[in-house]
Amino acid sequence: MTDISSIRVLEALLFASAEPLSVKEMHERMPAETDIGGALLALEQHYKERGVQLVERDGRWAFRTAPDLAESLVLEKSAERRLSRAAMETLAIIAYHQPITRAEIENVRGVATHKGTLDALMEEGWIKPGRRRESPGRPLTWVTTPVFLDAFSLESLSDLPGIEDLKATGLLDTRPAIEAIPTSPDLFTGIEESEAEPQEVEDVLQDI
Amino acid sequence: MTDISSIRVLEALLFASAEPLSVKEMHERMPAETDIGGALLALEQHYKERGVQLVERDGRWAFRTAPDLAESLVLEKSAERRLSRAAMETLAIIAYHQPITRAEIENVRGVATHKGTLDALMEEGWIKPGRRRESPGRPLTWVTTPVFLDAFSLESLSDLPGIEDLKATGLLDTRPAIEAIPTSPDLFTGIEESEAEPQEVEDVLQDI
Amino acid sequence: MSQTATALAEFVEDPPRLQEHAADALLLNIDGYEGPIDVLLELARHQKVDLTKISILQLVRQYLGFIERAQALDLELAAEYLVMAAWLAYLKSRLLLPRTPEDEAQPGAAEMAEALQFQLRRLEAMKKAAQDLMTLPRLGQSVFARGAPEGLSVRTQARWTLSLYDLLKSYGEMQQRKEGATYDLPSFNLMTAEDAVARLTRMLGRLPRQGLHSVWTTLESLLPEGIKDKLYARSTLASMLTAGLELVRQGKLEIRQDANFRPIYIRGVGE
Repeated sequence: MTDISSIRVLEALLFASAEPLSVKEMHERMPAETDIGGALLALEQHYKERGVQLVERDGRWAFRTAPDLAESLVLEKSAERRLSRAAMETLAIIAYHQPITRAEIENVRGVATHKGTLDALMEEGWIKPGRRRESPGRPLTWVTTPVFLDAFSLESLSDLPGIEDLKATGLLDTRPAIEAIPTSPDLFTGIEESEAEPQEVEDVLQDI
Repeated sequence: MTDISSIRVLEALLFASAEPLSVKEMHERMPAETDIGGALLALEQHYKERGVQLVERDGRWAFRTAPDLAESLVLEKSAERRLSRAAMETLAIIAYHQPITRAEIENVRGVATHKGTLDALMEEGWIKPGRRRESPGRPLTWVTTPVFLDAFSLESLSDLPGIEDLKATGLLDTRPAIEAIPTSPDLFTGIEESEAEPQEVEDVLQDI
Repeated sequence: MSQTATALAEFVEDPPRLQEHAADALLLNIDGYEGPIDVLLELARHQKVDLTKISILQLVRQYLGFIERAQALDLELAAEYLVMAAWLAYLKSRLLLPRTPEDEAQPGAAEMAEALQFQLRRLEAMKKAAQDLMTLPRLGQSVFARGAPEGLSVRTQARWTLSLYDLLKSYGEMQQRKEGATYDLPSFNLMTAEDAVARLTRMLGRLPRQGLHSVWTTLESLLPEGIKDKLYARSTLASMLTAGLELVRQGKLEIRQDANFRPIYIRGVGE
């Protein structure tokens, strides 16, 4: 008989069992007159559209979460991590020199690029492959994406400051030595000046 | 929103989880706008008459087989450790009086507590040390855990059998019952001394 | 309280027999009891009345009978049983004897009896609570959790953090590094010190020599003429001076400047 009570017991049994149950095992655990097949059918029907389903695998039955919900059972947690120097430099080179091939990136950095570096940047959505370069080997080029511009609040690539701007903002230390000593005239400035005013040569000589 | 899709996801989450889930944990895994409370209610209602039920344990939710099926379920029962009468009484005293110090437990029972008693209860995961009492000696108190509630199918501590009556009749008072005979030592002085041995507390804590 | 207790005691049919029976039953089982209060509670149950209506006096008599019996049988009882017996004997005397003025400061017998009764009731309540707990549907015994939970997993995804500042600084530093790596000192067209020494040595023979009527020649007049490169022109003066000083050191030349910024004169040293 497939009364509600045997359906309930079977439901509890299948829920609590550590292993999928065969019909034989269910028979052993239920009153002899139970219509296991009917109860299974009723349960299968009942759970058809639910978040949990009754499934058969190799003649054994078990409750499983619905396959379409697999993603919902995984909690995505994002951990903030700092980008490696290699990745940072690679991204910067691509940003400033795009489209640029991997070989060219390596040329600029002077070291080989790990595959993982480009992968990480691509996963983050900052770079993507561009067109192939029409040169021997047709190498792939790399370009930045709109996500990259968005991530760094840049309107367009032309908003990237030039190297001279970077120097001016003090982001870069200027070379030490001659230029760095304030109050002393620049060696090269002197030349330019003397070129502009020829008579100064005389003055200079007289100064000695 | 309590649409069928969020109910399905919640159903799958609760089925898949090895431990009861708090509403906070459910929120983490569901879209921000989900009405968890509504979905829980819908699920609880849906499973009310079934072989598996949605139950609340100390603010956490889990599916459990229906208690009325206990007799019909032929299942591998987890090895039940026979608790001594002392352990059972101690557990009851902690459950009904918590937070309670060991000295107070002994006062209720009129006898010293074996170290092994608290150990056994802690090993089951049913009790844990609570805050220290801000009284001379800053004695440790004991409280029950969410595992205890789950183990005894209790939704919350207020569901402890007869707790309302006990409160009403003042029997949950931890006051020492027997006053000392004037000029003679406290009836339980000897017991309290053995209890006060500090290393025992350390042992218990190390066993956690 | 004590009056009620005494009154109730009167109704007990055969106290000595019950007492004996209870005492021996307890003694047989003494290991099964959790101390004197537990035994008292067991004795109280023999009165078959609500604990709130228990005859404390009767209870005391029964307990003292139990202790006597144990001693008669030469049974060793834990000290706490004897302490309890002493306390109960004291309570009994207080319950039976009229209250004397010096008792005023001490707790009344009724209060002591009430306290004992409270402890018995509380212990009984907890024993019942323990039993009630054990009748609850137990997880893993009569209620079951899911046997094969899939489990909830956490997938941690790294979010790379990078500020525009980091990016620009990184690019700038790299450019700087690159410049540094390929930086060559610019080669300037200068008269070297060697050239100047050679030139001056060559000209040394034509120089006026040291002597009474000797003349000094300006260093400037010895510089190459018609130089268009200003930097080279400036370097010739510096190098020729250096060369002059070198020849002075070798004792081949004399050098003189009358004051700062005045012309520099040289002449050969005669042999």
